[in-house]
Amino acid sequence: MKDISTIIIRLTLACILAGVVMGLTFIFTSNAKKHNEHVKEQKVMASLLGYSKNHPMPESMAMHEVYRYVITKDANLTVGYLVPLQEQGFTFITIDLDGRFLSATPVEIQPQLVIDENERQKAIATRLDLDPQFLRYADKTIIVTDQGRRQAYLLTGAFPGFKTFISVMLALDPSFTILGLEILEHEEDPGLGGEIVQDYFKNQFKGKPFTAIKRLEVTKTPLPDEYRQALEAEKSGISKKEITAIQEQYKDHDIYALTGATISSDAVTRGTKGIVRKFAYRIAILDQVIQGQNIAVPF
Amino acid sequence: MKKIMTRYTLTLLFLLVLPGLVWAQDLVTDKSFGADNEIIITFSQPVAPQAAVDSATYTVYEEPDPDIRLQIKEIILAEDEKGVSLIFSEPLNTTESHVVTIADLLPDEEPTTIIVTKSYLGYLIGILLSALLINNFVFTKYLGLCVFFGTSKRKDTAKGMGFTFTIVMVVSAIMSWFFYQYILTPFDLNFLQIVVFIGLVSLTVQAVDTILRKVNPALFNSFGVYLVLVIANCVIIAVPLILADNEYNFLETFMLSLGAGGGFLLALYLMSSVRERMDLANIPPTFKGVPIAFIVAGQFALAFLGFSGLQIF
Amino acid sequence: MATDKSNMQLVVNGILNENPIFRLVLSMCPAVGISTTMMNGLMLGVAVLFVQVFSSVTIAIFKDYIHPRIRIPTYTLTIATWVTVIDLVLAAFLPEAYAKMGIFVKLIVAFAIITMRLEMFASKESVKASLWDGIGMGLGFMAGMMAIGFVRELLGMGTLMGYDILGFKPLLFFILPCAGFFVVGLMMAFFNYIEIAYKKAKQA
Amino acid sequence: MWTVVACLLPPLLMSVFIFGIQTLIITAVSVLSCVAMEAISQKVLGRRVTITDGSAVITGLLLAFVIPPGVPYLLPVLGAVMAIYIGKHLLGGIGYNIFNPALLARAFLLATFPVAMTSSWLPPLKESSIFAYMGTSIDAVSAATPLALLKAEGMTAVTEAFGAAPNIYTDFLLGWRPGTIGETSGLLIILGGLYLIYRGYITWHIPVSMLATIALLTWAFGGDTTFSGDPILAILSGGALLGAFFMATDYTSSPTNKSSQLIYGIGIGGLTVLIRLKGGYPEGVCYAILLMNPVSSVLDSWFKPKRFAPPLAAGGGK
Amino acid sequence: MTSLLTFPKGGIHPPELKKLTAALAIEVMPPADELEIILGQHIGAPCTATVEKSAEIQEGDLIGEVKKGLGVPLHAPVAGKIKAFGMSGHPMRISAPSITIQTDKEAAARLYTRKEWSHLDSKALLAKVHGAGIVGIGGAGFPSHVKLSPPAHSPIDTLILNGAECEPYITADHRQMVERSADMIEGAKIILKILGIKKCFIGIENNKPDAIAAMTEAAAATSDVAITVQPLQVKYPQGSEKQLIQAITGRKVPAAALPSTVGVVVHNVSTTIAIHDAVVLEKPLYEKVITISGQGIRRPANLLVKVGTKISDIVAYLGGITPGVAKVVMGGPMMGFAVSSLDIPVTKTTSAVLFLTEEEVDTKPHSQCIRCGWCLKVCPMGLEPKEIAIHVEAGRAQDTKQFGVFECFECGSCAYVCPAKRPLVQFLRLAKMKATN
Repeated sequence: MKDISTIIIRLTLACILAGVVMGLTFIFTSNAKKHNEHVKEQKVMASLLGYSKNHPMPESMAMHEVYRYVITKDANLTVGYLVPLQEQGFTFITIDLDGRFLSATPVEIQPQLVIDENERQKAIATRLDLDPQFLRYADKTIIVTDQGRRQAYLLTGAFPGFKTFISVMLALDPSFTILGLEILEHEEDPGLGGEIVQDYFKNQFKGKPFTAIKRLEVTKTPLPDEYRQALEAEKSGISKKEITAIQEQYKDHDIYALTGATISSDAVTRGTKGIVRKFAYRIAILDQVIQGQNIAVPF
Repeated sequence: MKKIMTRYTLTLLFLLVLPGLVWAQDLVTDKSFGADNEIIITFSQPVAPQAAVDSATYTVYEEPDPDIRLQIKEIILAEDEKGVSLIFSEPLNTTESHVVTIADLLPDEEPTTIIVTKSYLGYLIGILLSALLINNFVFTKYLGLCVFFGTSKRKDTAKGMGFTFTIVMVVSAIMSWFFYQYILTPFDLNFLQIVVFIGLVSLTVQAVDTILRKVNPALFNSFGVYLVLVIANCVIIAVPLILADNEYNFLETFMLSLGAGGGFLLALYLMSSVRERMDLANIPPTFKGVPIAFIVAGQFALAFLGFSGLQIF
Repeated sequence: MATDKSNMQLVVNGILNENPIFRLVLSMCPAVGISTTMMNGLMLGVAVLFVQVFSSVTIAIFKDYIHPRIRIPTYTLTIATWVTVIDLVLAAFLPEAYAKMGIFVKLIVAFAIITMRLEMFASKESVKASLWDGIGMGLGFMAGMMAIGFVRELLGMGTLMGYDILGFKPLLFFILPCAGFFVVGLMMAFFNYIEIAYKKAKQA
Repeated sequence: MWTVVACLLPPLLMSVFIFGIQTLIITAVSVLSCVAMEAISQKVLGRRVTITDGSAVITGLLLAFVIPPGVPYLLPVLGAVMAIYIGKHLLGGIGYNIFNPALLARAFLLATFPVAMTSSWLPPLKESSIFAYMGTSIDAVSAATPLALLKAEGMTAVTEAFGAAPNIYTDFLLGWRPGTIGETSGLLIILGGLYLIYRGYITWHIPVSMLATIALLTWAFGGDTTFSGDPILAILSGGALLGAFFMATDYTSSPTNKSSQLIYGIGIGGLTVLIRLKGGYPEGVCYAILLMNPVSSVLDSWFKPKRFAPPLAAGGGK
Repeated sequence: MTSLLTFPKGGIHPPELKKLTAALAIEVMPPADELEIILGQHIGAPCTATVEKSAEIQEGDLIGEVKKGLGVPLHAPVAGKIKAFGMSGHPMRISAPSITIQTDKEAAARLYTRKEWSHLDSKALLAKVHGAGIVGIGGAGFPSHVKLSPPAHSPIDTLILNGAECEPYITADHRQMVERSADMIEGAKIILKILGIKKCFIGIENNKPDAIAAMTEAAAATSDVAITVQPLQVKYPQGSEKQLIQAITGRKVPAAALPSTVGVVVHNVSTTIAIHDAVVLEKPLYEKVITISGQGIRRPANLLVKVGTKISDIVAYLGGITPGVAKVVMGGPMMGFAVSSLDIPVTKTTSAVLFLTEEEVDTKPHSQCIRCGWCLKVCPMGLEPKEIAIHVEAGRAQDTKQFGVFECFECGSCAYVCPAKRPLVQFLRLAKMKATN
């Protein structure tokens, strides 16, 4: 009997001790984790826009995040956007499925908390007087401005690849020409579909205008050597001017498939095409609403 | 809190599913994906041909993107006028559910909303087979290798070990799922994952041990020895961790753990029968024992590459 | 019973005589699963070293207070705690490396080697000896992982620790997951060969 | 063993006519490296060198038969290391390999050189000389195999490229289609296989059950709707025939009992169709056989030959 | 003619090679100068000599007997003098104790006269069979009187006479059936009387039409018992007891059991003649018909020789061996034993001595098992010779019991078909030895 009580006491003590250690670590690391993730994302974005450590983004540029939600209310679906305001704070714009403006509700949330999905959801739901579970977070778009003028859009998205999902980040200019494509996560076969991360494949999307994207297909003809050199500029070291010339030449051309990995190539092409087209459609509606309602946005 | 949640859920179900059910009986009897850009809808009665082939009758969108309508290229009416097949200009992404709203097809009817998805049963079986073969825990995920190499020397041992693993895996995965869904996630205690899951595994092992000893001593005698080995094994603890990462629901959890356990049993059994055969071979002395088992496991892994990219449903 | 080995001997013991991967054949999953680069080996090695050292020391400190009947649960709890700590830390500060290692950091909790060392060594020896033994075992694991990573990275990608060495990729096969089995098997055989040759030389 | 070699030579010669002289070079490299590897392995492991028994020659021939005709000559050499040393001699030499060495080597090559192994297909030389492909870049001429085409673009694309029935059947039977070196000339493979069955070297169980399963399942699930697939095309394309007669019947890696052979053949057929229709590869015969190889020892332990008469219960023993 | 019967599972068709001797009438070989009679010629304890050294003996005299257990007495094949007690070569046991007799060249062959036996009861008949030292001539040397007194709990209803003679080369039984068919039928009647049954089959492979004809004719003369000559399909090992019983009656003798379990007694045709001789002529068993054949002997023959005659004497009598001899086999080529010396005497169970040249035997080195499974297909007992051999090679002979190694009767079919030329019979014998301990 005495044995059991000692066991229980000691085990409880051990558990408490362990809990304290883990709890402290959690508190200590949780914010750092969020911060680091955000930094990592920002780094990818900057690189997509062509900036790096040596060539930092100018001070005048700013990034504005727009969060899209799908709201289910009384079996009616509406789309909501959380957009930053020019002065301070955010507003939540709801639009119906046909693109008609429904409402705009100011939402108060700390700018540093807005990156946290839970906090954001809670804040919006409180303002809308809605149960959070009817509010579904869809995606995030980052609008890059330079002195208030739109420079680029950064989009994330995922689509099914050959094996599992491929998640990507895209940079578009205001006319929806692709500025860059980055593969964030994938599980394609190494050496085959896995080659989608290589410059000579993903850079093919660079510079494709919206008109070309709309009817983008995959071709199985081999990649021409000069194009390949231009795509792998870092490796081949050819001059910027030549690259631009070659890129201009191929800008309306279909995507050259990876040898032996047509399915993966096709998946990325089709996925990218879908992301760009959906975005172009949505941003047009959002812009229309913002202008129509005279909402003061910083972009 | 919970009461409210339940009520809301029920309402939602009522609003979303019930009309579908009613309509499913009234107008639409069957719907499925056809070719890669096709949705096939079957009606309970002949419909007006004029309205049926009018693309304005249908609005179709992918479930996560309600604001983006899909372009219908062509509508083909079945010969008996009891079904249509909608041909889209783009191939459909069949991993997503597609919501189809049909309006003005019959006079004096409210618009009908149907959801076209791949068969859920197929999806469940897909999870099972995926864990069993395509993503076999041993040969393609490289988990549980210590036990795999340790207990694959004889077929009987392998069988006993495999069954014990499967039982413990299923039970502990289900318990972990409940813990994860109803305790860890709601209270933001996810950092306790590892401790909780390994505790649950130990608990399951202890429980299986006790129950088996009481209920079926004969079975206990043949399985009991393996139970001790189960606790410190990564393949067991990996299942709840994967579940937590992927947000599976209860049925999916069950299927995944069953598939993972079955896959482990399969791998163990095949390997043991091969190793029994290798026992008789003249293997170079430097390779005797574990090294050659690794080489053979590598050959198994090469063969299992054949399943890569397999999508059953 | 106290060990009569010096600190240095304890470390060497972990790296050579009782190398967790090649000699004790424990903790094989990461050795096959994520040993594609030396960096991965190093990272996971650091994590294991951390967990092993801290667990060994914890147990050695509290060994007199652990009731013999709840020995194993206590070990498990200790290991799980330290694994959680390193998991959270890595996830927060080295997100990229953490993503590569995937589930394997969490799976350190199920490494037989750690429990075994606690049972065989830390629960009997002094804090200091346990510390050195933990360092030895952790380094041994790290050395094993890095050795496998060395072979696979060099032959598979032509690089070492991310630096281009060969300038070309000899055989893609080696960075494929299934090659892990072959590389570990062949390396084990290689060490057996050395051992046999060494014994022969000693006898002669 | 040499009978099997003799049965493999006609498809090889046909392949020279279909794909050009480089198939002969690849085969020669493959056979030579397999034989050399056999000798080296046996020397290194201190065994009797038995290269004259023909088993290494068969492995070499089969290895060459399952790789595309346009691959670099280095591939069969590496394949030989995998097939002979790792796949066979480390496990105890002839008779102890678990997997079919040639197919193991193919799986290895496919993983190591995915691009070369999946895109070095050559269109058949209908009129040009057999030296036509020498020195040309493979990229410029490569063609898709019927199964790859079927998988990627559907049946219409196949008929477009290769003609409709019955012309497509005769063409495929004779071997005028892209494919691996040895798999295309179906007729010669069938004749060789039948000769082996006639001579009693192999039995009909594995080939027949395997091909029947492929035909049946393809017919049932291979088309757009149920029961609309083309079973004849399924057998004539890919490596189904070569696999059925020369790979799946490999003594060491297949079961010995008749009932287990039937199940084994059905298993291979089922997995082949599964991989072809749902899997990541257009062709599944190689992996299907590899996956069933370890099952053969399980099957053999389940289906023991029927003993003459069991001992009496009182006679002791189990 | 009834349809040809055979056993259903396994079996092979080796070349028969019986032409060398099939048409040669049995020839009596004159006694050699010196005979070596091995004391243990049957299953059971060997005989102990009942004669002193230098004792003078007559043909047919008792020279050895068994005090206890199984066993039958031994008789002098010739008149002469006991020269020595020593060791002789033995095909299976390397060497075995024996009695050497110096033949008295002057003595005339003993004459036997017919005696009436129909008044004797089963017990008296049995005593005569035992007294004459009769063992199963065709096979392992199982004492015949034991076979003829089956245990009470398994009633016998059928007698089968084994005239299959399925081994290649051997024609000794064949010639006896042709030349002594009437004696054989009478022997069969004696056995039927001992067993107290009326039904008898004589199984003869279909490649001996003259023997079938002669036996059918002789059997037709009997009326009180039903003796049927049953032609059998030519398939090795048709002459194996269990296979023969299955072919004729369809009954299966369980493993490790005697034919009496299924109500059958099987005797070799030559044993039947020996029983006839023992009862009708009261002549003990001391001489027998053996086939001397193969490309390696100058003059193949079916010889009636005295038990104890050394092979070297037979070779001398038949004009010597040819230079190409590679192997000398006692018994048939499938189940017989190769001998390394010609100084081995004939025993009661010797059926043939074969002198094989290199073209008749394959001397290539064997390779590892490739698991082709051919041996499984031909094994008449449904065993897995390859698995047993692989286990033996791996040094795990003691684990082979699970494969039923003791059911193997070493017919050699597996070794015959093995493409790797593996000495499977030797592996199986080794397995049996190791698995016993």
